[in-house]
Amino acid sequence: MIDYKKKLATLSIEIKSIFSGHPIAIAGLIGFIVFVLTALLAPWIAPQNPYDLMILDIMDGLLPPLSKLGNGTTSWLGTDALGRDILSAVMYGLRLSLFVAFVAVSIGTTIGVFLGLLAATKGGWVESVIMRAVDLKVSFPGILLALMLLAVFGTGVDKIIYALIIGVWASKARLTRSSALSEMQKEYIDAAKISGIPNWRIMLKFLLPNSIAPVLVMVPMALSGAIGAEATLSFLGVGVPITEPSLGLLIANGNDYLLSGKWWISIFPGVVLVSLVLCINVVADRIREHNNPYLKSMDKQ
Amino acid sequence: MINFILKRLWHSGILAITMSLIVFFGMYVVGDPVEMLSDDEFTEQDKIDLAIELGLDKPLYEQYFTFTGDMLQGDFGTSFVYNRPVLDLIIERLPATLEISLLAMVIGLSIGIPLGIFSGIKNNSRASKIISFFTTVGYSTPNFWQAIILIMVFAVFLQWLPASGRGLTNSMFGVEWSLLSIDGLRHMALPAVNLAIYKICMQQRLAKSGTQEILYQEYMTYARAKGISRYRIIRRHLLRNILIPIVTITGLEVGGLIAFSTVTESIFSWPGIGKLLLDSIHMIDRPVVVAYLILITLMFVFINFVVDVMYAILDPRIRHQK
Amino acid sequence: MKYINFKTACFVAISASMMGSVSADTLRMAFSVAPSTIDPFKSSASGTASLNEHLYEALVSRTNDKLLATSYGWTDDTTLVVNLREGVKFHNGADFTAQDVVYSSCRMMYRVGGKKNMLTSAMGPVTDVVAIDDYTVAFKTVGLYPILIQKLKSLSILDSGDADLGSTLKFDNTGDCGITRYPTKDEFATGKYANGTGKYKYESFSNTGDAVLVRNDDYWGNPGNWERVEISSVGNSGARMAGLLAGDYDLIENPTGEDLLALEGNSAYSFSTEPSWRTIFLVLDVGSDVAPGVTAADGTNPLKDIRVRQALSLSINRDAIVDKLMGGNATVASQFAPSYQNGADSSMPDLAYDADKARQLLADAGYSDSITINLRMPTNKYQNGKRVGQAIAQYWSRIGIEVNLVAEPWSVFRKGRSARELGVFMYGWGHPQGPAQMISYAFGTRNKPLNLGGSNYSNYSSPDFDAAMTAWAVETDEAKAFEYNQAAMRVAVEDLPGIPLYYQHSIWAHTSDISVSGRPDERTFADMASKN
Amino acid sequence: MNNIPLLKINNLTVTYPLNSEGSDVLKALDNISLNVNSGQIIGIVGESGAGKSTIGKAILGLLDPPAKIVSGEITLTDTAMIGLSESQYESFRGNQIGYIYQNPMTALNPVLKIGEQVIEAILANTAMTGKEAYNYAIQLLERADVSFAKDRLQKYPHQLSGGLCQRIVFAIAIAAKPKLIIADEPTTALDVTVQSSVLQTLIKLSQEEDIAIILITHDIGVVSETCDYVYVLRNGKHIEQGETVQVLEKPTQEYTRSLMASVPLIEKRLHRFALPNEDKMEGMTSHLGYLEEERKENLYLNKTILKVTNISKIFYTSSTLFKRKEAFKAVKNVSFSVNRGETVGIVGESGSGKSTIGRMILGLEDITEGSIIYNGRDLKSITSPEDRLAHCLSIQCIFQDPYSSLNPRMTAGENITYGLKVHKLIDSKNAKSLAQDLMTLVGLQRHDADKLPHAFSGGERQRIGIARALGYRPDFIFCDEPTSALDVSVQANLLNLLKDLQEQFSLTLLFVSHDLAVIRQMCDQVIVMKDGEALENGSNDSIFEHPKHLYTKSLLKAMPKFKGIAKQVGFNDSK
Repeated sequence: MIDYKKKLATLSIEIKSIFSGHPIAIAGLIGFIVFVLTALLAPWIAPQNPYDLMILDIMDGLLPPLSKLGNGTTSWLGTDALGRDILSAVMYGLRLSLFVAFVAVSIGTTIGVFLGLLAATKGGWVESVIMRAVDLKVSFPGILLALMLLAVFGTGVDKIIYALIIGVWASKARLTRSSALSEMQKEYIDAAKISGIPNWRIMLKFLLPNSIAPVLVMVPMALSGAIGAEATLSFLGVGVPITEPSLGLLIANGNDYLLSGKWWISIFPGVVLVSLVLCINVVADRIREHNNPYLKSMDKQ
Repeated sequence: MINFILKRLWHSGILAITMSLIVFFGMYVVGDPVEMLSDDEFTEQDKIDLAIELGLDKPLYEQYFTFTGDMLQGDFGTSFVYNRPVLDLIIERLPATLEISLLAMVIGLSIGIPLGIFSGIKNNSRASKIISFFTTVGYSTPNFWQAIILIMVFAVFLQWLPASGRGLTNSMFGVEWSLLSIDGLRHMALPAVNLAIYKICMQQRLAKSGTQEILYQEYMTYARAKGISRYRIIRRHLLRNILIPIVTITGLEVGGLIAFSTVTESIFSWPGIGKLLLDSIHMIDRPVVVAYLILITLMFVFINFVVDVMYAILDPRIRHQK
Repeated sequence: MKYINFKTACFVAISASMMGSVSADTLRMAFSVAPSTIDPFKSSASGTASLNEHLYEALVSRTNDKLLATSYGWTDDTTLVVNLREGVKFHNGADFTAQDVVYSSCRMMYRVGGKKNMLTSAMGPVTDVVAIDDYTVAFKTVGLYPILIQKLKSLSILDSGDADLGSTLKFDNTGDCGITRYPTKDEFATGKYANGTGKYKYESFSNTGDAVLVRNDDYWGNPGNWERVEISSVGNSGARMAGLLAGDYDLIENPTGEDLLALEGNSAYSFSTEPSWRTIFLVLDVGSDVAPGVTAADGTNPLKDIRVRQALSLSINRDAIVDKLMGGNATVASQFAPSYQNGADSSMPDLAYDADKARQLLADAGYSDSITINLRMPTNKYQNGKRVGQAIAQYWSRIGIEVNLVAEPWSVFRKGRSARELGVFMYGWGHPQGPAQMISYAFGTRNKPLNLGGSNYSNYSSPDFDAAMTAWAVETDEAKAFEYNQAAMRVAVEDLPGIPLYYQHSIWAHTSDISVSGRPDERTFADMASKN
Repeated sequence: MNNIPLLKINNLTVTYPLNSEGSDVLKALDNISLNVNSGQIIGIVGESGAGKSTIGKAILGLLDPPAKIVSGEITLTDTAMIGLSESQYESFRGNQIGYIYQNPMTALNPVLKIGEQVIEAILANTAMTGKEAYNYAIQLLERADVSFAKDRLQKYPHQLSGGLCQRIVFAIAIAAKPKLIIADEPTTALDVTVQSSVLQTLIKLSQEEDIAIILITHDIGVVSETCDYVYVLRNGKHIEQGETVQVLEKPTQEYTRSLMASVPLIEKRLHRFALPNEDKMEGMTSHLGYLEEERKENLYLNKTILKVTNISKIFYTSSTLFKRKEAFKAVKNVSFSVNRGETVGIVGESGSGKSTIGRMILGLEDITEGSIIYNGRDLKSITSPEDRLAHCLSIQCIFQDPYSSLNPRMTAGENITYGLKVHKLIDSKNAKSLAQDLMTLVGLQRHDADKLPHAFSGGERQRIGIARALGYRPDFIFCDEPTSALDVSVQANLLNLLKDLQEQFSLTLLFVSHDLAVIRQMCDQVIVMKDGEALENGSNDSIFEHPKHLYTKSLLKAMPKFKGIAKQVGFNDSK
């Protein structure tokens, strides 16, 4: 318990040291937190459930912002063709986009870290196989691969998560491996080895905690990348199902109407998408900068 | 050297085979080309005939070996949809992709790198912060959203530039290029800019972090301590070193360009290989998809090789490894 | 506020004068599907067919106009005699004669590298094609084959002079015909043999789907409206529209309904619609004991119950879909083929919308709130398809059916369909050869010799329907054939093996200085457009 | 020395902010004053963190932000050097003041040819042009004792040795005949054998041109050999100054005295370093009994604990684009034996293969050829897990780099006892108190066991490493340059500790070092290695007093000497 508290305190100090004096990064962090909260609370704060076909009425379709719906409520950001309230759709879309990205990045990172550690510690053919697979993946642009996979396996939230995981794991595995390899050069690993500590313990207790930092630093970047990729795939129509639109699919829907002056259908989700990715990237940049050895060494002297 | 090339070839061979296997069998799972090519009024016999015609009646592994066997002899097969040799299709469309990719690359490099070096050197200046903010925005904006905005603003709203198609092409070396006519360039402008925005932002960020990394190297301080002028330090000591990471990344980013050109090409209806790929995926035109991916794999292998060579040319430490 | 200004500004900008000025006698068209070849025998896909129709002509047009034929008729059960138009010249100056019809029939049967052509199967029952004299040709069939003249609408006539005919030209089923050399595929691709009798002549074509054509001044009838026709292919509808607005094209195919709203307030552009032969309908698996993706509390296939099918139909407000989602560019369907198509029963009553009654019917059938349906549909295939799918899902939800809408790429969808994994799906189908053709494939009990039921994914089987269709299949008298056809249609609408939704309209958007009269077969032909 | 000093520093204070607001600062230099007369060589001595390098950078305006001069004056002849613009500084740098970095390999730009780097400095700081500058560059290199000067101009830095590169840096420094050269640890990064000759070159050049030198170094030996006047700094503060002999022989300050006592001598082997106020360890608890008891059983089983016979090690480098796979023989046919309770030293420069031998003994590297017999058993024959474990526990290692030898994510205590817990040699309950005892044993506080490694200094970390090794009750400890990363005073303490522990637990030590003086102080028997070969093997005295091999002689000759100091400080006893 005490330990937990202490860790929390260290974490808050760390966060403070990362962000203090960087107003843009702070704004990004706040923005990101607001987006996450909105996404989490969407079922309670959204004016309607845009996935519930029962309450959608095509008679409410294509209303501009601030219109009154058939049931007497106001649609602040207008509706799409099916009478879906854009504000609610954006909230739920945000929820879906974040969910997909979070899940994909955490699973992909876990897999990548595990494989990277395995490659670094096992060496030999295990390493060859893993690293060739990484090469295979890295030499191929993720978006192309995801496109192929989604074309093969069809669309759906689960499918797009798989496709994104495949986009995420390889770079993490490569990073973990190189970080673990450089960690393995260090003497504490030798110390563990000569003390007869089993390899799996060395991997989990020595290598993992020490080589994961550079991977964790990349996680926010991976997150924004995954959000962008999901949006792109959904925009191309191979992402999430049409009844549960993510931000990308909302933009795609609205794109059809853009020329007819019904700008609100795609502009709002677009603005939210760009702001979300921007917030994450600003934070990610700051974290990376903070962890940059060159800038850091200067900080410390 | 020869060993190295052989090893590279061996690796890329494995890469290409794995890729072709995944795609070949993957595409088999997706859908049935016969279904895609048959009308509703096709009889069962028609479908069987069509399958025989396309060579799809044989066991899948046999199809695979036939396909790869032919491919090794330079025959990438015939498109189910276009009924023409796949290689012809790809080669005909490759220039379109190449020209926007290259244009985007040139724009990206010529704007991104100077901006990046500038903001790396003047890291704390207001201008640098503004530049960095804009590139962060630019690279946080998904490609397709940029495309939408570009079309809305420049094609529809201002009517300055066409939003789709390739425009007038002129022939050079027996290949049609849009680059060679004003009309063609006008058509290229939006898709190329669409691709380039990301490049600019990416290159700016890379050049910036590269610059900063090099700025903190001891030899930079030492160069100052020697009394060398600031201008010369940037021109010789900084630029020469910064080229190394930039060339590497640029080489690898060519892949990203080709990949994103699928998105850009489909939005701008640019008739390049990216669009061909998307269409072919939708139409289960397996020979085209497989051939595309194998060619792209080979291209990446080649690019990687070129990057390695460039790396050595730029970095004498690698060249002289003993 | 900013965006509202943007919108107004948008209209202003659109109203502004066009940028590029192009010769007034050139028509620039953007197709939605790229033509893949200029060999007219290879593909009936809309882009390819549209392009090739400019270059080549058949004996009779799809809208039953006489082109290279002046008259035709069955002289006995197995002989179709066609009188040909005289004084017609190919683009290369050669005269058109009966020999060209025989040659074209041969080439249709000739399989280059084993590959079939469009009519290889359809002309299977043809045993011989004989040039009786220079301007009369007879088709001999193996048995009764009344539909042959419909099939021949796809037989583009090529110049026999482009091949080496050998000593005697004699039709046979392999296309060998004694011909020593056909133009090869690659030769065709160069455009050298793009030599038809059509209103426009070949100038260039690339497989990216761009083509340039010029007027055939020696055309036998009224010459083409345009001196020069430039065809581009733009798959993305937004890009097509943007291209029109940017002045790149004069005429575009298939703008989305939404885009039309943008044009409505703008005098520089307008659009033309034409009811097409395509009916959008839902296919219901009414025959299987368990329909894939359809579940009911009792484990049976609820779609077997006519009351459930009626409820599904009654719950849908077709007027709302047509008005709200299709922007009025569709016609509410009362049957499985457009009421306005030649041969259809135009007096078929409308299908009712009555959600209460639908709920009641479900209750009567014992399926209140207990049915789950996976509604499958292809993406990017039909105008507004995804939105219509969601609207159907909305309507069915309201009568207590749980709907999962599954929209998949066309390829995945087609594969699922052919594996019969789709219990309920949305489909669009139209047949240029008349309403009977489509329902014969879609709802007939499988009958190979008569070619019925080939696409019967409803697993529907009705003796009454089959009786009417069997009679239709061998009826050479047109009026009688129509009657059989209408009888079958009435059975189908009664039994609802599917649910008709609406008839799609084809739309062309274009600049205001041309006027367009569209075609119901969804093809685009330069002469649809004329200068004001 | 009454004339106007060439360089005058008055009350210079430089700070680094410790947090982003800048409210908390580290004073890298605290009120430092210093004079340099023309032609004089002054030394600035201090251990790490003393602020020595900061002085050099402050003079040239090369302090990296956020370091900041907060007060003080720097005057070169009559120019105030603080607050100049970058272009004003440029006119002084190279021209009036030359600068020499510690590591020439990182100071020279790796992707530019030597010639360009020399010539650009000539062009920037003299009126010469083109061909003239080129010829002058050759001349400069020759003067800096660079052979084949013309060819070397065409080379890249990585193609030359460190010593040559440093000579090139000297050449650049004197190019414009500056009045002052600031040399920041100019020989530290170089191999022992070349250090003194490189330094000689620097002195020679400065004397030829009458250039004053500020020599910044941690090496008392270097100071004693070269400097006229010396300043001693500690943690940014001025400690002592004076004529070199004065300061080194009669230090007035406590710190200076202990610093002098810490310098290992090459001339004579002492029992311990006579450090003025060394802590004596006290307060052992019962758990340490465990350490002593068990080991007594198999003590003195046989005299020779380790016998190494003709071992070789071949490494293979992986191939790259411009290089094929190559075999590299790191150890060639080395034999020696170690007796129980003895300390055997292996001395050699970097790349001599000395650590590789240790790694083979530890089982971290495979043995390519030859045999290692430990405690009567051939290492190759140890295959069963139990035997391996026993072997593991019997041979331990103290590593070179204190910053990487502890798991940064475990507390000091966990680092010490983790392996013991894994092998169930101790239960979790007792682990903590054992860790605390071991901490005390190595001279740390009991409660420090709960801290993470980053809370400790380098010397403390090495102590934790020793504690970890002791926990396994080893008979034999391989010490892989255990003090090379440490400051000299810390080194002395640590070496004393090692000697004490060896006595207390009858340990056998294999001690690897590049530092002859350390070897001299620590070892009973010495092996001299070069390029993988054992050149000479003998007792401490025979090697140091009667070296046979030429290489050993050159090594000894290169060592800086300051005999007199030892006498003055008066080490009280010898073995």
